[in-house]
Amino acid sequence: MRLSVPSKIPGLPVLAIVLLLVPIVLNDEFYLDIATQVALIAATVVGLNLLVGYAGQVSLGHAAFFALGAYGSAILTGTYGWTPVPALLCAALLVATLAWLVGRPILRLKGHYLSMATLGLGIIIAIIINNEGWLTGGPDGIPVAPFSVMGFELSIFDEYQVLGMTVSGALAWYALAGVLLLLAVWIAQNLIDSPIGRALRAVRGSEVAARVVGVDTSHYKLLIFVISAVYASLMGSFFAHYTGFITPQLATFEHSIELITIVVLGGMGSTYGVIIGAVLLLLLPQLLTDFHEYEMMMFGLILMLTMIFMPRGLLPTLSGLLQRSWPRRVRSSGQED
Amino acid sequence: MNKKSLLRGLAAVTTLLALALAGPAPASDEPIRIGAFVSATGPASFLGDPELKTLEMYVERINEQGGVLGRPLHLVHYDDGGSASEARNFANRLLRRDRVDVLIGGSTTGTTLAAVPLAQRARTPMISMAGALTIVEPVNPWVFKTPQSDRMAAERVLADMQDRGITRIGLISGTDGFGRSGREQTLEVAEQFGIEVVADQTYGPQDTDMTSQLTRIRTTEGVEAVFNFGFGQGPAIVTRNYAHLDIDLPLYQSHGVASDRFLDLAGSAAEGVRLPASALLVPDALPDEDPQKPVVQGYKQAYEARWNTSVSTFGGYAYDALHLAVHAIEQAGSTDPKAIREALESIQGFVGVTGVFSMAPEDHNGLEPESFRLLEVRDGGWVLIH
Amino acid sequence: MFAEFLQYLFSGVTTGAIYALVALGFTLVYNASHVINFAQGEFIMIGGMATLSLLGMGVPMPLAIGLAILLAAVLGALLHQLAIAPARQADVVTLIIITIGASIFLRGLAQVIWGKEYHALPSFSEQESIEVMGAVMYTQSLWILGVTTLLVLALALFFTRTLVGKAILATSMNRQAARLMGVRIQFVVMLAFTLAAILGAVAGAVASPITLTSYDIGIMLGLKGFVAAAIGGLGSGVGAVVGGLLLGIAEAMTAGYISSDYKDAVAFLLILVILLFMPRGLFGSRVAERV
Amino acid sequence: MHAVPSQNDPVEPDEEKGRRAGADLAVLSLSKAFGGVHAVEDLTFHIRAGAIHAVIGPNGAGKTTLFNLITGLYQPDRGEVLLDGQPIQGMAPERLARRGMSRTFQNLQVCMNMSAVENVMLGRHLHLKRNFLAALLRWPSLRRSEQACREKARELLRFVGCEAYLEAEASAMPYGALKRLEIARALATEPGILLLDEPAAGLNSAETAALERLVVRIADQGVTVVLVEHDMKLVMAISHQVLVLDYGRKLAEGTPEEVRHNPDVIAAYLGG
Repeated sequence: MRLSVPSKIPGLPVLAIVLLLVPIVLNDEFYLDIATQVALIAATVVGLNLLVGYAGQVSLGHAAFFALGAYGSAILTGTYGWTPVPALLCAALLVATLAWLVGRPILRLKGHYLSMATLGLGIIIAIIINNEGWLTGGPDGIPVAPFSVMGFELSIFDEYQVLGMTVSGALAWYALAGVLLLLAVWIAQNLIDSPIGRALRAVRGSEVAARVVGVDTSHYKLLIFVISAVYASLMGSFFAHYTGFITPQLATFEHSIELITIVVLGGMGSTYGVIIGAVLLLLLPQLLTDFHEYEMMMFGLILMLTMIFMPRGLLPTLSGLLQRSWPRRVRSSGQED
Repeated sequence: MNKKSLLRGLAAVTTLLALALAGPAPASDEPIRIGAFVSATGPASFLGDPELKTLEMYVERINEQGGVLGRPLHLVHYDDGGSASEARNFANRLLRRDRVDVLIGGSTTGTTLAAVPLAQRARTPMISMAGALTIVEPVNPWVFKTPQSDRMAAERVLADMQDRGITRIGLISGTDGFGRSGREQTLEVAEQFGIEVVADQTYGPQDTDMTSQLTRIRTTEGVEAVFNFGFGQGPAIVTRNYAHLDIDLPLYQSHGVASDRFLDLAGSAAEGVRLPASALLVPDALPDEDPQKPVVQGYKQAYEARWNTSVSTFGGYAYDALHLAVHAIEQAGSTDPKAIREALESIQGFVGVTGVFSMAPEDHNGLEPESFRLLEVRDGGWVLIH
Repeated sequence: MFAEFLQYLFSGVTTGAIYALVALGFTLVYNASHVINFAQGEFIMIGGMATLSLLGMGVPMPLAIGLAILLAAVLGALLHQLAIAPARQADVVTLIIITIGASIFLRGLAQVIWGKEYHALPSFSEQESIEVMGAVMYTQSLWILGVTTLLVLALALFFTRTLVGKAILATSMNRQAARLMGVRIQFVVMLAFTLAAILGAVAGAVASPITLTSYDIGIMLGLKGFVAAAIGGLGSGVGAVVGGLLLGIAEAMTAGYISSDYKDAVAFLLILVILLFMPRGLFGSRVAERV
Repeated sequence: MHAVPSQNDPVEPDEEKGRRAGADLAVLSLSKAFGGVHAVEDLTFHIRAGAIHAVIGPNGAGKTTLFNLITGLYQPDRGEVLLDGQPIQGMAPERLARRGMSRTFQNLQVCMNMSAVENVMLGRHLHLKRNFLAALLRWPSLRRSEQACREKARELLRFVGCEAYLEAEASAMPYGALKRLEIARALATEPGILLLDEPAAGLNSAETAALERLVVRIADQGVTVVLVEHDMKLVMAISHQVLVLDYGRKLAEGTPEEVRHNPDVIAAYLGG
């Protein structure tokens, strides 16, 4: 499997242009609202993709980190009166510590056993959030204050004067989410292109090969586990401030599955692919509403068919079609173990 | 027909014509848009499914009868699957894209609370079908709700226990929003009824066996009765396990099981179970002077004929939400959101399935505790007691 | 005290046996294809719901169960032929997502056909409960345990005594070698999916009198079954049964002695601890990786 | 290989011993059993620094197990492995790499999700700056060191005869080239001792001849080469010493000439 988009294509500027075009083409607060959420979730899966797509370590509990970030922000700002920025940083730090502590033993597991362990971890966290109502508001959820920096409050319900123009809160939030996504992609790409990223990809390609050339693979697996958890935590915090109300459903197994599905659907190991995956999976419920009681069937069917006909994910398969002229790939028996 | 009435009729017609021509009021065929987001699938489909069926059915009926203000109703509905984030997105879509005149939903407290800020921002009246007190307390000018609060259910049960001289009870509840909230309310108000909760057990919404929890309650010293606050299939399993363990103490359920389905699922194990429920389950047992009797009988008949399945309390919430909305629109004489909101707030003595609604600026639920009837299962059927 | 313990044990063994049946389905498919079939839970749902709707049409119980199993078997084979086989070159994670898609599809289909309500199957025996040393047990629990034991024995015989069974086993051990020996891998994998679907449907039919059933019962049972299979060590039949019972008993004991709020959490914690000490589950293969 | 000094080498000095000039390896009473079957049993031998040392034997003789024991992939049941006199048995492969040990695999272990050059660059891992913040923020110093690393990797690819695949994805390369790619990756670590597991398997005669020249050139640079190989012609042509294994035990040891005429070896090969 080769990298989906040859690094020669300047992906970041293209992404920036697309992000700029969205509010111009879809000048509507409803679409902006969805686009903002897509951007935040996309940034989350860009982080998850580092772990799953590049390092090949499947986590079925990532929603828990997302939810911990969201709840950390909600509780620190709501119950303890912190301002949002220190709150989300503190939440991310806590999540990083947690991921580091659990990651050390868990990441020694391989394949499905690792999936199983992360799934268990995620479910335990979901249960705690659900049960400790005194802190988290329990299953009925908890409201979250709007995001603010140094007293300047960013609410989707307000309007702002920027350089003499009136900007709606929805547009301002979309801009913030867009910048966050660009940053998330930039950092992820930097990491992938570095020796660290090469070591990570080698963990997926052949862990033994990486080890015999001196790569301390367990160290890198832990590192990327923590990084992707921090990605999820930060985006969870922003998501909480944006939607203004969160429930333990953010932490559930179903949400974890949704995140991993986005990665696989978009294309494992393809940063821009997983962004497309996020767009598709989050828009699908909105597009399928006309099917009413057939909605669930249609969703399952689309998911199945996409994966059957595009097993490597949307972007890698499509760009693969464009590059048919390349020499035939040889699958070696060395990949099977 | 005499001259006088003919003249009066002509006058009325002229006035109407004049109004129609003069005002910028929308054309009479422009539908009134009712937006609904319910949890028709997922863990809360127990609530959302009958709600949606009721809404679909009555929008059709109302349209067959000529609509509201001479305009047809148009129902736009989405399924949030019980997810608060989806509920928020669909509420936003209803308000911004579909530009509905009234918002009905959500099915659960979580989905409702996620949508409240949007309704408030869009200044559109919203009628929730969820139980928790927090939805209407403190009052949000734009938010109303049709079910009695879970606190009322707890109070009704505890009052009956008090009457029977019970002072120590075991509590078992689901860990979903409905059960959690009910559990908290019960723990809070128990003391006022001189009742001590000595055992407090929970079960997951998808659990298949609760004998462990019930065994623990049974072995707790001095338990005189057991109260199960939960909805869905959980309470049916609790009831079956309860009979299976042969626990010889009174068992109370909450209104979360108030449907004939509970009798089917729990079977003979349900004998003797008491619960608070709206009049819907015992329409024929109501005294003839009860104003709810015809409403409840009508709804039950219509629903069961149309969908070939038994009515549940939850469908009743949707009936009330829709009819309160329609009533308010008629009172307001327009679909101006502010007027609808004010009309909703001033509704008095409106007879619904769940109870008789009398709203006030500080009460956006409008139900009295008496709207809960206490029922007991006897010989496989519901019996009204007291 | 002892009666109390026994009561928890009965409860745990009953749910555990159901988990074990589900886990066996996971194990079968995993052995033949290394895929975790997340649609396994849906076959339990189909077993229960189809039996129920056939009963409703007046079909006698044994025939209804038989037909439900047949339906599941056909769906299992179709799942493989239409969804898994065309993508067999894909990454394992991709195949897992396909099975998740299939499970959502099947659930959606069931919801359209059978509605969203919960249903109860009647108990197989007239008498519903029996008392054993101060604790009560469902007679249906005995049915579940009996059927589980029978199926485990039948599977053991199938794998050791029949040619097809041996072919599946050979495939699970070494795909290349099995192919060289003339085993038609795709046929074997399809057979594994069919057998797993049958196992699931049987589990659904015998468990429904206790668990009740509805279109979405498969989510929770499927998840627990996967967990049980993983504790046991994926691919080990004995492991699946032990894992299922262990999970069920852990849940019941936690609910009984520690906290019902955290019964699932404690069960999962237990699993994490087991995996940390035995990274390939209780009965997973200890063979060193080949390089 | 050592002509180009590596920049800012982060390998700790105390683990650096024995890397520059070929390392010597001693194996003492090494044993390993799998489920009661002795894969390697009580094996003792010594490999001189700078030599080309071949390990031969019939299939299942325990050759690959021996390699896995030496390179830390398996834990020995008993016995010692000494690298330049230091005990290394049971040490993880990534630590052995720091001590100058590298290897290739019988079943290819190439990262198919990367390009050929990247696979070799992976081999430079220990010789690169791996500052986390620099990586996150793409500092210029990091870009320069990456550029140098890429150049070095290309040079190595040319050295092993993969000049045709400088721009190729690993997944698009033929089998023979992938075998050479593994050697290039191993050389990128600048090893003192290199273990090659069946480098000629699956190669045609022209490729084998090229491989022969390559191994000799590597040894000429002072790297100790240990070789598991079935191609007797190759083994006899280039080895200084040959170790013959049978059922995990040492059957014979000596120069190619000595081994060739050893009656036990002849019996084992003809009888086996």
